[in-house]
Formats: sequence, structure tokens, C-alpha cells
Amino acid sequence: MSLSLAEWAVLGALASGLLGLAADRYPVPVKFVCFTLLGLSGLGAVLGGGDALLHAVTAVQTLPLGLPWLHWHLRVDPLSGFFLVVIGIVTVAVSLYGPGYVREYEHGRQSTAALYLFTGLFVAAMQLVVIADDAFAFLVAWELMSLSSYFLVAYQHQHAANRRAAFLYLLMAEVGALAILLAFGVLAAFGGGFSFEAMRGAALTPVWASVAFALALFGFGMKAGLAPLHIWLPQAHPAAPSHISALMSGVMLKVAIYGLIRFVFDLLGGPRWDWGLVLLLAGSASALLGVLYALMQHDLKRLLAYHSVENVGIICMGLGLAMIFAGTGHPRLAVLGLVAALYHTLNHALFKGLLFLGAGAVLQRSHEGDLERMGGLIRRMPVTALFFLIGCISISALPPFNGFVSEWLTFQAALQAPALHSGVLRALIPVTAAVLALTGALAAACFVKVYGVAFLGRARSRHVRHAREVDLGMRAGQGLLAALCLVFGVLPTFTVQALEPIAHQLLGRGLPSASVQGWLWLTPVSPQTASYAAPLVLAGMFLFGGVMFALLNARRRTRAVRRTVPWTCGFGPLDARMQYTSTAFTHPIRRIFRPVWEVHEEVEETRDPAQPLRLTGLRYQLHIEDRSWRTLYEPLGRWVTAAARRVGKIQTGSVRTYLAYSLFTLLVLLWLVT
Amino acid sequence: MIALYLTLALPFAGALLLGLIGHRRVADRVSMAVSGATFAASAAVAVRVLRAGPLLSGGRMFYIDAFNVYLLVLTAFVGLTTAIFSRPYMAHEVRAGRVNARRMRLYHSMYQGFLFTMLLALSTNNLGILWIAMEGATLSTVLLVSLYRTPESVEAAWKYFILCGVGLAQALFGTVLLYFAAARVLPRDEALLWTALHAAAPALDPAVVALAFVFLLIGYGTKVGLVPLHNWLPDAHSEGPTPVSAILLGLLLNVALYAVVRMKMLVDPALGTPLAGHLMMGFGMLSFLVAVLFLHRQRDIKRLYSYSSIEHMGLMTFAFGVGGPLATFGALLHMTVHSLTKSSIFITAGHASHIAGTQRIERIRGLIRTQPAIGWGLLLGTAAIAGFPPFGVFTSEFLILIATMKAWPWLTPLLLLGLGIAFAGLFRHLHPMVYGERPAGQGPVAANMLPVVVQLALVLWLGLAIPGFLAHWFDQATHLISGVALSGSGL
Amino acid sequence: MTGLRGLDLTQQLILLLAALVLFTSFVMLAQSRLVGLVRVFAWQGVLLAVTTGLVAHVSGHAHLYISALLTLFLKGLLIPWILHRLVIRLGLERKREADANRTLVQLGGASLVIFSYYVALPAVQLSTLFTRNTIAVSLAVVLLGLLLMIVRRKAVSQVVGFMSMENGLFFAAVVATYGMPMVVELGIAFDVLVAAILFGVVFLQIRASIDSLDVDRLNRLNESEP
Amino acid sequence: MSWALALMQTALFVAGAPLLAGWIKRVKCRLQNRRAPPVTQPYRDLVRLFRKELLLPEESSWLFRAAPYVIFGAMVLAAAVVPLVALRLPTAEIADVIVLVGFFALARFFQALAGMDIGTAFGGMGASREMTIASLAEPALLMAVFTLAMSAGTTDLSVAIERILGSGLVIRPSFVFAFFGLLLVAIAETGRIPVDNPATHLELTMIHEAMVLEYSGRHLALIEWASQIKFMIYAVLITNIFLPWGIAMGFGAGALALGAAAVTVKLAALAALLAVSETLLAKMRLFSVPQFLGFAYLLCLLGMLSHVILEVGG
Repeated sequence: MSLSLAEWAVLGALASGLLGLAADRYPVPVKFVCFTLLGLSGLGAVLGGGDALLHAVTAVQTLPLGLPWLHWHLRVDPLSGFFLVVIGIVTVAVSLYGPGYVREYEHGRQSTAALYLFTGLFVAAMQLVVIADDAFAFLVAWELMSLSSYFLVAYQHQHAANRRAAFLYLLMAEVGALAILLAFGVLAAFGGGFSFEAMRGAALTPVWASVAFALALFGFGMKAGLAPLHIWLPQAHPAAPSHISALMSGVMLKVAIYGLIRFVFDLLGGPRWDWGLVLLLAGSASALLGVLYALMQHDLKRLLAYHSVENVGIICMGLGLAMIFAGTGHPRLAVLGLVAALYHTLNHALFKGLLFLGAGAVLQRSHEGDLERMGGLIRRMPVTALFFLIGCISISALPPFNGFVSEWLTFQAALQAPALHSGVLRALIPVTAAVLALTGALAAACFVKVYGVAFLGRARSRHVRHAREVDLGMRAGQGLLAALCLVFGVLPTFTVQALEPIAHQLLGRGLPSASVQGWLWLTPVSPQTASYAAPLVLAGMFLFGGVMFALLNARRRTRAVRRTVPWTCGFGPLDARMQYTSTAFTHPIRRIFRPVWEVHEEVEETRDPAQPLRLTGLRYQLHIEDRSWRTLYEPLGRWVTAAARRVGKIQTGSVRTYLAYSLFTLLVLLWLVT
Repeated sequence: MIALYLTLALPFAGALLLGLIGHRRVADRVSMAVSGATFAASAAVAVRVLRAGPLLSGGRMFYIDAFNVYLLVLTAFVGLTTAIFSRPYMAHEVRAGRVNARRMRLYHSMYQGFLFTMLLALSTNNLGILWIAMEGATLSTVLLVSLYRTPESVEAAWKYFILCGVGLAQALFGTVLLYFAAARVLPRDEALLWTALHAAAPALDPAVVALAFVFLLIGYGTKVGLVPLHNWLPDAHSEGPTPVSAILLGLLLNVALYAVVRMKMLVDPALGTPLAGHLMMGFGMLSFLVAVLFLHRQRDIKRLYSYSSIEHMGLMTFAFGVGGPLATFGALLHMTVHSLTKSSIFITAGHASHIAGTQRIERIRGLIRTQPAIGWGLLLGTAAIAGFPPFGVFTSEFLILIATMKAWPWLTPLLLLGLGIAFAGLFRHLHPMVYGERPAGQGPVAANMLPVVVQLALVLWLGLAIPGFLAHWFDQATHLISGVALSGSGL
Repeated sequence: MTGLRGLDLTQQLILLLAALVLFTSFVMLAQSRLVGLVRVFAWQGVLLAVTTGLVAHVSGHAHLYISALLTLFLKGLLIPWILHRLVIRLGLERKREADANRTLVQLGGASLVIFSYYVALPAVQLSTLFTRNTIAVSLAVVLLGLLLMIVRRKAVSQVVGFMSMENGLFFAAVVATYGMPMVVELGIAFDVLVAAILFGVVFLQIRASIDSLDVDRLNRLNESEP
Repeated sequence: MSWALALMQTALFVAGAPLLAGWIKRVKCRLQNRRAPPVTQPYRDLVRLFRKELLLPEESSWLFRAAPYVIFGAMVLAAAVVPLVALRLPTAEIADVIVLVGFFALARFFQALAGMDIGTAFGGMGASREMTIASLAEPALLMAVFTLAMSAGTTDLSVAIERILGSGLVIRPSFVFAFFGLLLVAIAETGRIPVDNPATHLELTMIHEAMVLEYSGRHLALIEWASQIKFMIYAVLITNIFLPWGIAMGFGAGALALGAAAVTVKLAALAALLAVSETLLAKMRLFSVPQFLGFAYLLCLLGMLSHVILEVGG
């Protein structure tokens, strides 16, 4: 039932892709058929995955594909079910949003066929990754996912930046995939087979297990965008069309998380606490770096991409905690960490998808990706603005929306550190928790900036001033995700219960304490330790705020509220350039955390030659670069080029030299064999 | 039996015929027809072998087993597709005045002659004939490499001729040594028959056989393009007409590697030591690593892809050297998918250079916007050769990597490094060629994309699922070469 | 190895010829004028043919007589004639080519001979034919031919080197193993012939493209320039 | 019963907040030899503001109008969670201390957005500074909270206080650090001297005021009130966590009365202390605030570590 649904979902996505090839002949019908199929595929994924998750189904099947002695194994279990649901939800939203969004590509010189084809392949590949049950099928699906998304990143290839981004993306995807392949290779070597079933039985020596873990962490971390392997992410995600960015940021990163969980918790047979520590530290690092870099961006989609790095970091912190607890024999707490991580996975898919869709809407209507030129959109695009606000609140982890719940759970997991024996861990974990707190606060600051600069205040450019609200489908796509953000924020108890089968599958126990006091109260560890009644919080907010509103606005219906010019120290009329820009907004933070970025700042003063004291013009330039680029990636590139140059010298072009090579080789080999 | 003789006779007759009428307009159609017939005949042979197992012809001159039957078919097939491709391509060259009718006659005749030598080398049972066929392959293509008579092409032809000639001379010396060793345990007239030698291999004298293998490895390795004997390869492939490059890359290298492996199969039981395997691993790894670095500094599109061929031949040689069912199976599969992919890449690359009017990479721009079929063909082909699923190259590389992981774990980082660098080297040049705006005054050209489509489709098919009979052959060949069948070893 | 005492006259003659063939290789290394080079090459061919004949006489393999004639015709007459024609036609007969340090090359050649003897030892132990250690000689001839190709810059002399490599091979085939099966012999002979003709053609092409036969000027296709 | 009590306590909290503010003003004036306004002055201000006409800046959107209610709602909700007079009230279970911090963050979020909505330089400036300071203060606050939570084994305030009470009078080094850390954070978060001066209207120095510059009438009243509540929450947190004695464990009238009295005394004392410090200190430059908060963060970290190392051992 669930597996067949999942397979139908894959087929649906494939069909949508293949049908897309006809887009040049019948643009409009093909468009709608494609997105309908995509939506159905998403729906199928949600249903199939949901069935597997809620009823803890495990179904396996073998397809006559692949190598003759290694057919493709498929399998649906609660874990893959959960990720199917995640994929499905965002896919549905995208399929609602897409038809409106691709309109701007229809009249470009680019045929939309490629767009539809690779979108379908992309979704199908992601769904296939999570239901693959042997290394070969997994890798095929995985690479297909990378490849198709690469073509989508390169879709608008008339811009050189996109081409560079696509190249970098595919290169790093390839390297990561090779690492994953090796990780599977280790397991296969010990387990004597490529099917996950055989790998589960592999009895690894600790050293080889750690090697496998390191390879997997490298490979999946590169895809998930863990710092400092994140470098491709902020370049590739903005380059793709926005609904694809939503899929990549919202879902593809999650598929990498899935791979990590599947590999460490399932195949590798039980995590170890030191791996968990590594993951925890890596997670904290990329959470903090991600948000700090995001703060300095003024390209909306780039900024969102950096926030993906941050959120992946948070997810990995949860996983790391789970591994530490599991490795030190506290399964109950391990479950808590795992649930927190999975919950945040779901949430990030929702709000990051929502935010990218919103960014796409703005981009389509105002043709502006740069915050510095936006402003006042809340009046031009009220609905999009509302949904985007919900996204901002959720990602800033503010109650009562969903982002808060998962971070709260992560905190709760971290606060259980005293249960550990090792004093080092006990001291270290709370510190990482504080890092998480810092991250959350900075994220809030960042999204105040985004929303304030983009949607509030006055428009900073003509296009933005004349932007119009997007069409119904696009609004529906955003609305769906926004609604889910609220639902999963207000009903955490059910969500946690729904996640329990996964915990049972991976760690052998659930989280019974979470709902001992009924659906209203979320009490992850015990009612005594911590409790959170999200529905009551929502109700309370409405109660107190609403009561006040009612009290205060009951009278005075008669006279309309007067509007006046705000106070500007008496300088003439207010204009848009008086507002704080995004660069200005983050200036204090830039001063405080200066060493983190590579900041190039220069001020050019032009003075009146007649009287040198008079300043006629002032030009301010600010470039902020990613440090890891300079310190890690450029040296690598230089090394390869240098090596290539050196090797090139052997090919002199003189045939006599070549003959000498031949003679020399001959002599050496003869000498070797005798 | 008849089918086999036909497979050999058709291209030979074709060579003679086209030597007479090659300058006529119908020549290209005749060439296509002959190649098609050859392909059909080879397919018949394949069916025969599939039904009745290995086929040893009367007089034991020819021997077809699981190892060379699919190479036979593959060779005939690539010969056919390339012939199809060469029709519009050479027509364009004639129009452009780069070749005249006389040279077209040479071209067509030699094309068939080359196919004949390839098929002969594959199907013969006699190591001496094998050598003769290999030499014949060189001789028949030298003048094709220098067909354009540009200084570069002549230079390339010279290097090709001299280096391969010297190499093959060494191979002949190896053959003589082998004969010298075999003549003591076998009757003189059998001493060069591969079947007899294979049967008597354990009795051969190790020392002499080791010597012989060195000469054979260097000799045929020169044709495989193993570093440091590879220097002729990029020149010959970049300067000749593209169809010639396509068949040289797609077929000649395979056949040379086939010869090396055949020798290894003789040497291993004779020596009882993994010497041959280790030598091949060393050469393979060296070629692989050096070639991937070369990729980065290319300025000529066909040179670029010839270096990628060196890389892949190195990988296969390495895999055969590793031995064992996994690696051998992977290498056999890799031979197939590589020649399919690479020849289709050369087809598109040829058209691309026609579009831009040059082979210089920095002048080839905006292919997708100019002629989507060619742009996408090149892009997908390169993605396939770079080892992206669902294309078959991924499957073979997967097997090879896993096998290396099992046998020589500390060599895998080198392989990974190489694959990464190779990927970067290919795509850094590919991106500006296929993407971007279409340059002013650049228009589409007449092209027949059927071969590309068919070949890439085949590669895709092999990536998704390997058909039973092919898998069966691969498995038998694996059993022949490595002594263990993959199906038995259990995946 | 047992001394020469055990061998009869013809066998001793064969060994002498082997020595002579080796000697001609050295002479080629020393010979700097193309015409002279070709001439020495012709002599090598003739010696080869004579050797083959003698071996045929000793071993009583009839087909070796054929290959002896073949050798005489091809290596002794035809190919040298073709090369000579080419040299004349390309107007190179007066040319002396200045190559690398003569004595150094000779020393290198000598060390190659020693090396090939060292390499061929196992084969020597194996064989019971009286001509066994001629393998070392033929290997030396092959290597010397290769050396010649490396040190000479004129295309013609490279071809001569190549052909003398072939001679070495042929010498090995004949003397060490009393010749290969007939079909192979014929095939090889055919290939050599075709090769010789093709060389001629390529010469003309080279000449046409860079109007010289200096192979060092054939270096446009390289990777070393930035 | 208990719910009624909880609501009453919340009401008391909300009603008492202005009083605390008035008390501080009064003490300060005394210390600075000025004529002090009556303690009830804040109430009068609020009432006057509620009466006054509402003016909106021309460019402002619905968010500008909604913000005051969200802020006020969040603050009252936060107030409902904090045990003022009695423990074991059901409202305390709605949210633990982390959620409390979340409420503050929510209020701040909307405050800052409202500041940016009007499209003047001041709004942006205030928002930027507020978010900067908050992003440094919040982790410090959470560190202090974590110290408490880990030593009490819970993040639920009333349970924590109960356990601290139960453990009797023990001097915990971690608490000493956490106390001072929390104090500094509270000063920064509630915009008191030396971080911010609630009384100033000099544009370049203001932080909190800059955001609410355009608010008037009932909106302004709500915001002022909310900030008074916030201040009181911090005060109550500090007093009831670190010196919980006197708080009512049961719902008996006597216990409640005692609790009320106790908390009043404690708050008055704390407020006086604050007033003294505000009189002695001067407002610091904006960019020395990070050092100030860094110090607070350090204190909280030390508290945490000393808890882990000295008190748990291992």
C-alpha cells in the first residue's frame, strides 16, 4: 500500500518530466498537466509516507533494474515515510505555485521543456533516494538528484554567475557522492553485499566504522551544506528558479539529512558518542557561521540560502545530541534529540520552502532580488507579505509557530547533559546550547532586517513601487505552507507522537512521556521537567491582545484615524533614501563580529579642488566574502593548476623524446622482471 | 561460421571496392551499407555464440568466445554509427574544400580497411595474425590522420606512425619470445594459437614469458595509450577527421587493450605470480592520474576528449590489473560504455567544431542556444563519461571502485582524487562551450544525431539494467579472465 | 655456455654473422651521412638473409629458404632502394647531420648490448639450440635501432632505425626459433613493405608541409607551452 | 479555583507593573534631590495616553497598528507564566522559562518591525540597535537560565523555585555568578541605564525610544505598559529565583498574603538597589554595550561551568 503509493509518486514525477518535453509544441496544456502530475506525485508521497509513518509499515520490493546480481531494492519504513511526507508537502506547494511562476520563462529564449523535464526528474530522484534499499539504487538516485538539480541551477545560463554556481555545485556534489560511495564500499566490504540488508549485518572494526562515518559525514555533509562544505549552497540555490530553490533548500538538503540518519543510525549499527560530538560541534559551527553570513547578505535568495546552512546546523546539533546520548546508553534522551532533529527537519522544509516561494513572488513581480532596492511591499502585495511574515516568525523560532517547538526540543535535549558521566560533555553541551541561543537571536535580527527592509517602509525603486500581487495559484502555494507552519507549531504533541515510530525503528523505544498530560501539554522529558502548551499560548495571545483590542476599539468607530508626517528632525519631506538599508541595519553586528567575515570596506571622498575642506561627494563600498573560499577552495584550485602545468612539461612535442620515454620504460621494466 | 567469414570479408571487400569508386557520390552510402551488413553479420555471429557457446573455426584460425564476441559486435556497431555520422560530416568537409575527391576515395577505402583489421584482430586465434592486424590498423589509419595535409596533421601522422610502429615492433619481439617459449612444449604450428597456448600456459617457462609480457605490454600498451607511451594519441585524435578519431578512440584502444588482456590471460597461469596484474595496475594508475591533470590545460576540444580517453583506458587497465570478478566485470562493462559514449561525444564535438568553424575551445560558445540537439548531446555525453548515473559509465566505475576498495583500500583515495579532478577538468571547459548566449553570426549545421541518440540511449539502458545475455557474456568473460564468475562470487 | 668448440662450421658461421649484424648496427650509429646509412642498412639486410639461409640449411626447415629470399629482396634490395631514391629525390645525399655526442652514443650502445645480454640470460638457460644466445644479439639490435631513432633528427634515419629494429626482430625469429609459421612470416613481410611505402608517402607530406625532414621541427603539438 | 487564582495573580502582575516603575522614579528623584512625582504617576500617564487621540504616520501599514496588541499580549502571557505570589499555579505549566524568553523575543520582533514600518531613519536605527543588543543578551540570559535549570533539573519555573526552596539555604557558586549575570542582562533587556536611558529623547542615543517614536495614544500606552510589565517580570524572576523565601506553596489565604508581602518587599528592595546604581552610573556608548554584555555572558558561563565542575562533580 504505502510502497506502491510511493512508487506511483515516483512514476508520476517521472511522467511529468517526460511530458514536459512536449512543452515547446503545446506550452499551456503541457504546463498544467506537468504541474498537476507533480502535485499528484507529491500527494502520493504524502499519503504513502504518512501511511508508512503512522502505521509503522515496513514494505520491501525488488525491481528488475540495475546490475544482474544486484537488482534495485526498494523499501518503505517509518523513516523513509517521514521524509516522503516532507518531500511530498513541499512538492504539492510547488506544484500549486509553479504554473504562475514559470509564466515569466515562457516567453524567454529558453525552452521550458528542460525546466519541466528536470523538475520532474529531480522530484522523482529525491523520492527514489529515500525508498532505495541498496547502495547502488541509492547512489543512482542520489546522483540523478544532483544532476537534474544541476541542470535546473544552470537553467538561466545566460548569466555567467549562474554558470559558475552550477559548475561549483556539480563538482562538489560529485566529490560528495564519491565519498558516500566509498562509505558504502566499506560497509559492503564487511557486510558482503550492497543491499542495505547485508550492510546492517556488517560487523565492522571500530577503526573502519569510524572511517565509514567520516566518509559519510563528509559526503552527506557536503550535500546538506555543513560548514565549511557549504560554499556551493549560497551560490547554487539563488541561481535556480525560485520554486526550484524552494525544492532544493527545503527538500534536497533534507534528503542529505535522511542519508546521514539512515547511514549512521540504521546501517552502521548504532552510533557512538564521539561521532555525536563531532556532529554536534560541526552543527553548532555551521549554525553560527550560517546565520552570521546570512546577516551580511543583501540578496534575498542568497540570504535565505545561508539560513539553510544555519538550520542544517541546528538539525545536526539535534542528531549529534541523539548520537551522544545513544552512545552513552541513554536511549530515552537519544530519542528526544532525534525527535527534535526530525521535527526541525520538517519545520525547516516548511518555512524555508515558504520563504523561497515568497522571494520568488517578489522577484517575479518586482524583478528585484536585492533588498537594498525593495521596500513597502506590504502595501503592494499584502497576501504574500502576510505569508512571508509567518515564514519569518517561524524561522526566527518565535512562539507559537513551528520553528520554536523544534528549537525548544533541542534545548530540552541539550539540558539533559547532566545525565552524562563525562564532565567534558556535561560542560560542552550547554555551551553549544548557548551557541544555539545566539544563533536563534541573530536569526531573529536577520529576519527583522529582511522583513523590515523588503516589505515595510517605503519602496526604494520604481519596479518595486509598481509591483502587483501574484496570482491565486502562487498565493495558494504559499498559503498551504504558511498554514502548516502554524499547525505544526500549535499541535506539537501530535507531531511528536507521529514521529515515535521512527524512534522505535532506530533506537528501539519511543517518547511516551511526551504526551502524558494529554494533547494540550507537550512534556518531552516529564511534566516536572518542562512543559509547553502551544494551543494555550496561541489562545492566550488572542485572549489578552484581543481583549485589549476590543476594549480600546469598541468606541471611536465614528472618526477615522488621522495620519500625519512622521518626525524627521525637521528635514523636508520624508523620502525612501532616509530609511535604514540592510547594510546599515547590520552595521552594529558587523562591528561586533568583525573577524568572522572578510570585509573590504572603502570610502572615497571627492573634494572641491577650490576649497579642499568642502566635501562634494562621498562613495562607500563594502564587499563581504566567505572566508572559507579564500582559505580552503582557492588553494585547492591553484594546486591542481600548478600540478597540471608541471605534468604538461612531459609532453614536449619532440618525437625523439617520446621514443626515449619508450626506450626508458622498456629498460626499466626489463630490469624489474629480471 | 559463414557469418564470421562474412563479418571479415565484407569490410575487406568494401575496402577494395571503395578503393575504386570511393570518389563517387554514392561512396558514403556504399560505405554505410557495407558497415550495416558487417554489423548484421557480426550480430549473427553473436547469436550463434549465444546459442552454441565458443566458436573455434576450421583450421583453428578464428576463435570467438564470450570475451571477444561482444567486442566484435560493438566494433561493427560503432563502425556503422560512425559511418552514418561521417556522411554529413565529410560532405561538409568537401564543401569546405578541406578534402578533395581523391582523398575521399582514400578515406572511404581506408575506413573499411581499418574496420577489417579491427575485426580480424578481435576474431583471430593466432597471436601472429593479431600482431599483423594491429600493425595493419596503424598502416591503414596513418594516411587518414594526415588527410587534411595541414602541418599539424602531418606531424600527428608522423608521430602516430613512428611511435606505434616502434611499439608494435616491441610487441612483435614479445610475440617471438612467446613463440620461443611455446615452441618447446607445443608443435610448431600450434605454438602461436591462443587456444593451444592457453591450454599449455602452465608449462611455459616463467622467465621467458615474463620477458615476453614486458614487450607485449609496452607494445600493445602504446596503442592503448598508456602513459608515458601515450604521446601519439592526443595528436592523432585531434588532427584527423572526426569520424577517424571516433573509430580510433572507440575501437582501436579497446582492441589494443583486448590484446593486452589476452596476453595477461596467458601470462598469469605461466608465472603463477601477480606480476602482470601489478604491472598493469601501475601503468593504469599512472595513465589515469596524469591524464586527468592534462584535461585542465586543453585548448582543443578533440584533444580534451582524447585525454579523457587516456584516463578511461588507464582506469580499465588498472581494473584488469586488479583482477577479481568485480573489477574485471566492471572493466569489461567500462570498455563497452566508454566506446559508445566516447564515439558519440566525438560525433557531437565534430559538429560543434563545424558550428564554430574551429576546434579551439575558447571559440566554441553557446551551443545550446545555437543548436540545442548538439549542445545537449555534448552536455549529456560529457555527463555520462564523467560517470553520472543513470548512465552506464557510473555502473562500471561503481564496480571498479568497490573492487579497489576491497582489494587495495589505500589506492581508492587516488582514484577518487583523479575522478574529481577529471570531472572538474572536463566541465570547466564544457560549461562555456554549451551554455551562454549564442555568438553573433553562428548558425546550426546539417547533422545526423541518430547515432548519438542511439548510443546514449544504449549507455542509459546499460546504466539502468544490463540485459541478461550481455550480463551472461560479461560473466563468462569475467570467469575466463579472472577465474571466478561474478554471479558465483555473490554481490 | 659451452665454447665454440662444440659447434660445426656453419654454426660457427652463424654466430659470426650474428656478430656482424650487431656490428652493422654500431656502424649505423656511427654513420652520419644518409646515403651511407642506407647503404649499411642494406648490408644488414643482406647479412640477415644469409643468416636465414644458413639456419635453413642447418635446421632443414624448407620454408626458411623462402623467407631468406624474401628478406634478401625486401630488406636487402627493395627498401634500401626506396630509401635511397627518396634521399636522392629530397636532395639529402650530401647532408651530414650533426647529432649528439658520437662517443657518448657509442658508449650508450655498448651498455645496451651488455644490458640485453643480462636480460636474455634466462632465455639462454632455457634454450638448447646452439643459437640460443643470439637472442641477446637480436635484442641488442632492436635496442640499438631504437637508440638510432632517438639520436637522429632526420626522418630518413629514423626510418632506417625503425627498419633495423625490424631486422633485429626478424633475426630473433629466425635464429632463436627457426622462424615463425609461414603465414605470419608473410604477413609481417607484407606489413614491413607497406610500412616502407607509407614512410615514403609521409616523407613527401612532411617535406611539403615544413620543407625539411628535421623531425625536431615537428613539435607544434605539445603541452609544455603555457 | 487554581485557575482563578492564576488569573488573579496575572491581573495583579499586570496592575502592579506601573507601580514598580513609579517607585523607581520616586527613589531616583529622592537620590538626585529632585521633587519626586507620586508613586501612582505612571497610572496617570497611561490613562492620559489611553484618552489621547491616535495619530498614525502616513506610510505605516496594518502591522504598525497590530504590533502594540501583539506586544502587550505576549507580555501579559509571559507575566501569567511567572510565579509572583504562589507556586504550583496551572498557568506556570503553559510555558517554561525558555518559552518565556521566546515571548520576549516575539514582542521584540514586532516592536522592531513596527519601528521599521514607518520608514524613517529613527525607526530603523532603533530596530537595528535593539536587535543587536538583544542578540547578545538573549544567549546570556539563556545561559543563566540553563544554570538554574540544570541545578534544579527542570526548566519549569515554579518547579525550579520549589526545588530550590526544598534544598534549603545552600550557597551555590553557580547561583552567585548566574545572579549577577542575570542582573546585567535584565538591565540591558529592559533598557535601563547604563545601556539605554528610558528618559532620553536625544535621537542619536536612544534605542528603545527610537522604535516607538511614532506611536501615540492608546498604542503608546500599551507599549509603555508592556515594557513596565517586562521590567517587572525580570525583577520578579531575579528575586523569586535567587531568594525565593516567603513565596506561597499552598493556596491558603495566609500563605498567599505572606507571599504577596514577601514579594513586595523584595521587589521594593531590588528597585531601590537599581535606582542607586542608575544614579551612580552614566549611560555608556552603544559600542561598549557588547563588552558589557560579554561580561554578563562570561558570568553566566562561569556559573554554568562552576555548576558542572564544582557542584555535580565528575
